[in-house]
Amino acid sequence: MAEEQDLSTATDEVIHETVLAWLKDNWRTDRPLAEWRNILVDGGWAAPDWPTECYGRGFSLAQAQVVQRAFREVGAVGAALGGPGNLAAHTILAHGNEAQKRRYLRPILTGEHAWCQLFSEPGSGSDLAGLTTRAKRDGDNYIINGQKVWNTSAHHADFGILIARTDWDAPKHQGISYFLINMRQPGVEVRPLRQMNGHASFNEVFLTDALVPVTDRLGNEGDGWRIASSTLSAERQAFSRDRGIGTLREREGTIYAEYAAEQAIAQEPYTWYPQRAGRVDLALPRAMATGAIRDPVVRQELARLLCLAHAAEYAAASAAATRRAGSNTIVPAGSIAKLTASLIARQASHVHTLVSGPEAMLGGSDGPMDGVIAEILLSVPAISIAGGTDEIQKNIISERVLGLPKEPRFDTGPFRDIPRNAS
Amino acid sequence: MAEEQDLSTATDEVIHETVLAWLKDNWRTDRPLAEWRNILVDGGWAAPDWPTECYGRGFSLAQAQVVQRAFREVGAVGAALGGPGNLAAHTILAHGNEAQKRRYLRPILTGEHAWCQLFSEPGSGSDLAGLTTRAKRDGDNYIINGQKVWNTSAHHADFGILIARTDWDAPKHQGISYFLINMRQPGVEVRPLRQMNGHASFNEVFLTDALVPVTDRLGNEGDGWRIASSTLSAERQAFSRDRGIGTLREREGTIYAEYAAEQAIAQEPYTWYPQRAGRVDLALPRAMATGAIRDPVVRQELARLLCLAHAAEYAAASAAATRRAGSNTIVPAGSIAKLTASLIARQASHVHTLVSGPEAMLGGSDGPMDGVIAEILLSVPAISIAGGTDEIQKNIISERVLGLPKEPRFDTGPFRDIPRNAS
Amino acid sequence: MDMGFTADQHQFRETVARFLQDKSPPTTVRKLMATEAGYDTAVWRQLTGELGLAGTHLPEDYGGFGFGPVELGIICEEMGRHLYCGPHFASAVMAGYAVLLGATEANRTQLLPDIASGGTIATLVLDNVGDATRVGESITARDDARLTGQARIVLDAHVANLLIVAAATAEGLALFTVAPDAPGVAITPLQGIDSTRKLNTVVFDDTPADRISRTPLDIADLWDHLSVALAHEMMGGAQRLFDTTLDYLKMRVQFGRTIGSFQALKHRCADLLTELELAKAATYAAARYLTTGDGERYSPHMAKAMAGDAYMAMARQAIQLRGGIGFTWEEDTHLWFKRAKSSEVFLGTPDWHRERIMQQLEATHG
Amino acid sequence: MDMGFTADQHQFRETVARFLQDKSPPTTVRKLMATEAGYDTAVWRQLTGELGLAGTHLPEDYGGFGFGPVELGIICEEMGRHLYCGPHFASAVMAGYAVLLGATEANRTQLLPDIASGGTIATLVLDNVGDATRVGESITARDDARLTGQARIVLDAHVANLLIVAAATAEGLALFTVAPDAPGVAITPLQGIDSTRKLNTVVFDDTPADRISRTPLDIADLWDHLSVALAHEMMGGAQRLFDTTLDYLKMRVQFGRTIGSFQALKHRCADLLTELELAKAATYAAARYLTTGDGERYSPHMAKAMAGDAYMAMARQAIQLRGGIGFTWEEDTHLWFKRAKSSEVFLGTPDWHRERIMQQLEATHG
Repeated sequence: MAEEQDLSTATDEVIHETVLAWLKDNWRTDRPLAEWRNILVDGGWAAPDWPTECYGRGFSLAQAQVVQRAFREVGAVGAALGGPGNLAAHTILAHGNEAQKRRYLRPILTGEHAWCQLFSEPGSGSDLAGLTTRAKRDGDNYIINGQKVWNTSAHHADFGILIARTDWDAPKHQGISYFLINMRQPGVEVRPLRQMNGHASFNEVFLTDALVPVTDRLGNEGDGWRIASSTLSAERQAFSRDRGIGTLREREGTIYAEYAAEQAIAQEPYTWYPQRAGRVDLALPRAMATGAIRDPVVRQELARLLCLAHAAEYAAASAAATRRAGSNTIVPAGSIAKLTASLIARQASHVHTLVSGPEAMLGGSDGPMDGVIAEILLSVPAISIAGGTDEIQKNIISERVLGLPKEPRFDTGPFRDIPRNAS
Repeated sequence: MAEEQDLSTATDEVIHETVLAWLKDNWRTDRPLAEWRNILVDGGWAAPDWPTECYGRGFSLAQAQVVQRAFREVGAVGAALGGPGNLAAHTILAHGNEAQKRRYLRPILTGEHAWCQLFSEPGSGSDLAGLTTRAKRDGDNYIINGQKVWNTSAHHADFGILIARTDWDAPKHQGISYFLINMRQPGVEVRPLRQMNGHASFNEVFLTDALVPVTDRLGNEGDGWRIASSTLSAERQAFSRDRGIGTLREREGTIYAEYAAEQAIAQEPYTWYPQRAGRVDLALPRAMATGAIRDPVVRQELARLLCLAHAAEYAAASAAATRRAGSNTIVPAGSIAKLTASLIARQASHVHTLVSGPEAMLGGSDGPMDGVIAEILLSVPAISIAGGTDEIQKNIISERVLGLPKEPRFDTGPFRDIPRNAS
Repeated sequence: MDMGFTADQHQFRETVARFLQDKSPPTTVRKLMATEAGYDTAVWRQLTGELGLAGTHLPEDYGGFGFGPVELGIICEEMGRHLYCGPHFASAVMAGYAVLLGATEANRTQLLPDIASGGTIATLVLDNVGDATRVGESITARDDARLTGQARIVLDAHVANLLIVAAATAEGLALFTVAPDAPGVAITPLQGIDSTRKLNTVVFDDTPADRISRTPLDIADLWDHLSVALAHEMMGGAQRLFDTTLDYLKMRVQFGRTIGSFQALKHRCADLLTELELAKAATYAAARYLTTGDGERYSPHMAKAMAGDAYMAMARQAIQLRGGIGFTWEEDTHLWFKRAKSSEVFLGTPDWHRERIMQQLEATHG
Repeated sequence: MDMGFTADQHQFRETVARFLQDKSPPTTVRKLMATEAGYDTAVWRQLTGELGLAGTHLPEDYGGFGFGPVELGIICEEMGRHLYCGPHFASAVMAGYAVLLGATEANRTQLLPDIASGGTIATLVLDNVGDATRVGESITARDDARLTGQARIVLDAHVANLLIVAAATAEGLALFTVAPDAPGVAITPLQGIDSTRKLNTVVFDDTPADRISRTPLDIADLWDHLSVALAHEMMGGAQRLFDTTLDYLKMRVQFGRTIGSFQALKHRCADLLTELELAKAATYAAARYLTTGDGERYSPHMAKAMAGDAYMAMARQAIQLRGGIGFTWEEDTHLWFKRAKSSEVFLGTPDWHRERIMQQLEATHG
């Protein structure tokens, strides 16, 4: 890396060729995955959009995409940057001190450490800042007690990003601190949480006198909410990004086998996500295959679905164009896109029901499409809840985009005096 | 009346026969209407459910219906008890003093005095108690200044029931007083208010130093809201009652001609009300006549409409049965029925649109059914506003029926400090 | 038309409700739905024995109690509310009504008492449970004595000791009895999305059968009766979801206030109540139509169409208004959601029923 | 597919918007809608002359400016927003597109320049404005020279000096020109529910006409172009209603607070915005499809279907959220409500367009 020039001002073509040349020298499919990832990090290509002092090259997102494209062309495996690890890295980069960056970033990129997110609690869902997990300073440690929920991948995580309350007399957003917690300790118990569709993609995490060294607090005491907001913003951006399970998994070679195994674990919680979104792709083919397409009423509902789905694509393309044009117009794309996703999923579920008729009663291997339709019908209810309920999106749109007055507040003053759920 | 026995404990049969006998002696179609109404009042049959000391017989509503039935059988015209006059009488009976009852009740029954209601204001619609019409005591009079709106029949009314604010330092519901105002005075100006469907069923009433003698205040100062609530409750009951334009209007005879003329004026503001409700009766015949019934999509929408309409009838019958059974179960029939009426009208409007196709663009004599369909399309928007908006009904249902918390209040304290519309 | 319930009917509902509240709490439902049989035989014996619920709607001449669709509706409503796991709908409602409405006098006399007493668990085998007009397209009878064909979805056939089968004959649709262990019968359990109601595929291959009805069977009338009973069950479930959701909204705190204080949720509850009340009114009216003939001939279709939409809307909101917890397995809402989704398509989707309404209207006005 | 507008397009929109804001305020709309002609000739001259809006979408070879459906969409959107009263849609859009897409080269050269300049006010006479597949069922051509039949609804025919007529010939549908004062032409004004757009019935009785197109006319393509222009107009109207309603909600006080602070209304606004943004995205995409061929072939139908539903939903709520005042004549909302209702059925209801989507999908996948 030291010998190379600063590419952050280079053209896309130069970047592309540089990456290809580097891959030509370094990429081999018979390497162990861990070895390759270390070479990748040392070569500066693991996360080129990170700062130069943190394994990166200070590339723009567009430049980083050029790098990605070169990797795809060669079929080279990239850094282990998916899911919660990505959010942890993003947050540590923005808010961590030097020691924290040194300790945590590299193992994220190499895949040595798996991470999870410990934000939501049973008593605070939409109202995330109402959390009651307690972090009590005790010498060089914090002692953590409380319960977290909706923790994807927590059952195989090494570390977690955690928010907990350190001050009960401060207003609710100001008494929260942000921690990096070691999941491999006695005070941390992870239990899988089963959903109505039969999957168990999430966990509950019980924290009982779990310890976090003071050196693993991110930022100052009371900064937790501000830092968590930056994690959440990164999460929202990831929400709309493709979770594409790499086509690399089908390729031959030692490294691909290891990669496929890694991805199988990482992606396991998300196998039902396409069904949650309604599987619009199946609607027309199924209607044609079953003959339901001859029913004029089904035709109307199917057309409504396709209208919604296409319009959502157009709206996304239009929002992207506006962003590219650097317009300052408020484009409420995020929340509207999320509401639209709910509309689409619901309408898709309706169409799949009509098309299936009584077969919609059946699931598993007895159900239409080997259970895929049943999984749609039983997963769609989650789309309007996960990642901020439809109701929260409508609050955001009406208040932040349309400028309508905010809801009256009943949660000001010291947190300990605010009404909350019994725990 | 004096010579008769107390019939309020008599059987329905006895009442029925007594009425028929009295009508046999008194009812003549060649009498002038005014003369007949005076006979009717003196005979005690104008409002038999009123108290004996006020022209009535203390009958129950069921007994009064027996009397009505006898009148219908004979084809006899009843008292002039329709619309605002009825509401005024109801309120005066409940809250008036002896002098007020003596002065105002009889001319209502005989039809000598026409009344209107002066409650709503441009600045206070859903929030009726936010009214800002001012009543200022000046010796033996109150001086009234302000503007009222939605005043059906105000243009030919002799008197009005009026609520106005007498105390601006009291909380908003407590500073209101209730008045009986003479509409035939210089300070009262009535202007017709045209609606989007072309009709002008309502008026605006401008009150500029209009006078009300202190003796025409109903109840005490500050009692206005409580008294108005009793008027409104009577209005809600009337809302669901049949506005049937008497079949008597088609009959021959002097008195019927006079009655028809009276009714033509009284009913004129209401000619579009059936269209406002969507004219469900026309949906199937029109679909069959136009051939639209062959369209499977129209069939679905039409079936939805008929389901709603029939279910509403069943629900009303069931609510009536529950009332008859004297059950104490909370039956939220009123507000639910009103919401349902909106659903029905909207769906009817949708069906009429589909059935008419491009012809829905046309109105007046060029439009389908000589303009009736256009009048439906342009009147239906009123059904979910008039008599308490859908939103107000949903507040009532959720708070009073379902026991959900009330909206946070921003209108407590002295009225003069509450934010309100610029006037 | 008097739409109220009598004091006796209210009291009957109380009795049924108390029994089910005791015998069918969610913990029991969860236990039973995980079993193969899917029901508790002891509870079934009490329910049919002491309470006589399998025979409530059957005439006294056939061992029943001589009540009708209104009282059966009350039972189904309470069973839907408590998600009772057992063969009542299959045996008492589906098979019971089929025999009552379709079988000859002799067969009624022979078959109904055991169905009414609960001693026999019967089920009705229809080769189409989505479209009444297509029943008989698969299962056909040869020589009025041997059945061949498949019924894809049959309730509780795995525990039935008597199959009532609708099959096509040369003269039209007819009813047959088949013993579950007769030659050529294959009963295969299916995975349903709603595991509180067990489903099976039933296949006949030249299976000996006895015809018990004249032909043609009035399938429309039978379907009407089944639809109305199912609509009641659905309304019970929808009411349960509404009640528990309302409780949740009054209890759950976010942003320092109960979430039931948010106007958007309050108004949604008002909308849900309105839709529920309308669907219930249509359902009760349909039961009365079946009892007295008063009201709209197509009221059974209105009932099932409105119940289907209202139950699904309620189920969807019951989850949505609970947020993430509503989507978990350990919360009970999904049990009713799955019954709602299943019932939406069983015995005809709302769209199918609406189309039938129009056909009946045209037949009347045509 | 790039869905953004260019800087030039933004500026063009600004120009059109400023002009219409000045020339077509509600007071002017109300004045003009009460007149027989229904428009201001001076404004029409400026609009077509200085601004050249009638020729924006027509090729330069025919006296136009050589822009396309996107720029025409901008014009229509602004006209819908300001409820411009005048023959632009009849002449520039309907007749202009008909000649451009349907006429022979010679006829285009002869007819389009005057339409582009606004010197000729033309209109398109279709004997069915609800179903493209039924055009030509009434008006037929004899010997390619004489027309007989009726068009029930024709825009602005009362002020047109050129009628472009679609009529059935032995070889299929064709376009003809007819002079409004030709023998056998009867033009009768109609009362529309939307008096800002004047309607007429046009009857031909053996009327002399000149054929200007080859046969058969591609009516589907023409209808696509008209639908997309109309969808833009509708989106402009819907946006206007949304903007003014939002203003009202922020200003109106009840119960001591602005009614826009009530969550039920806030969430409704979020829903309306979502529906509006989706319909607009579909509309813009359809204009791009017509321009470049990129995107879904059925996108014009998606645009008109979604615009129809979104405009009506918006119009209904624009009244509802204003309460009683929204229902009065003196408030302006009803002017747009009536345009919304009229546009919902003009050139095909949403249902009709959805059915067309399915037909095109089947043709592709069949």
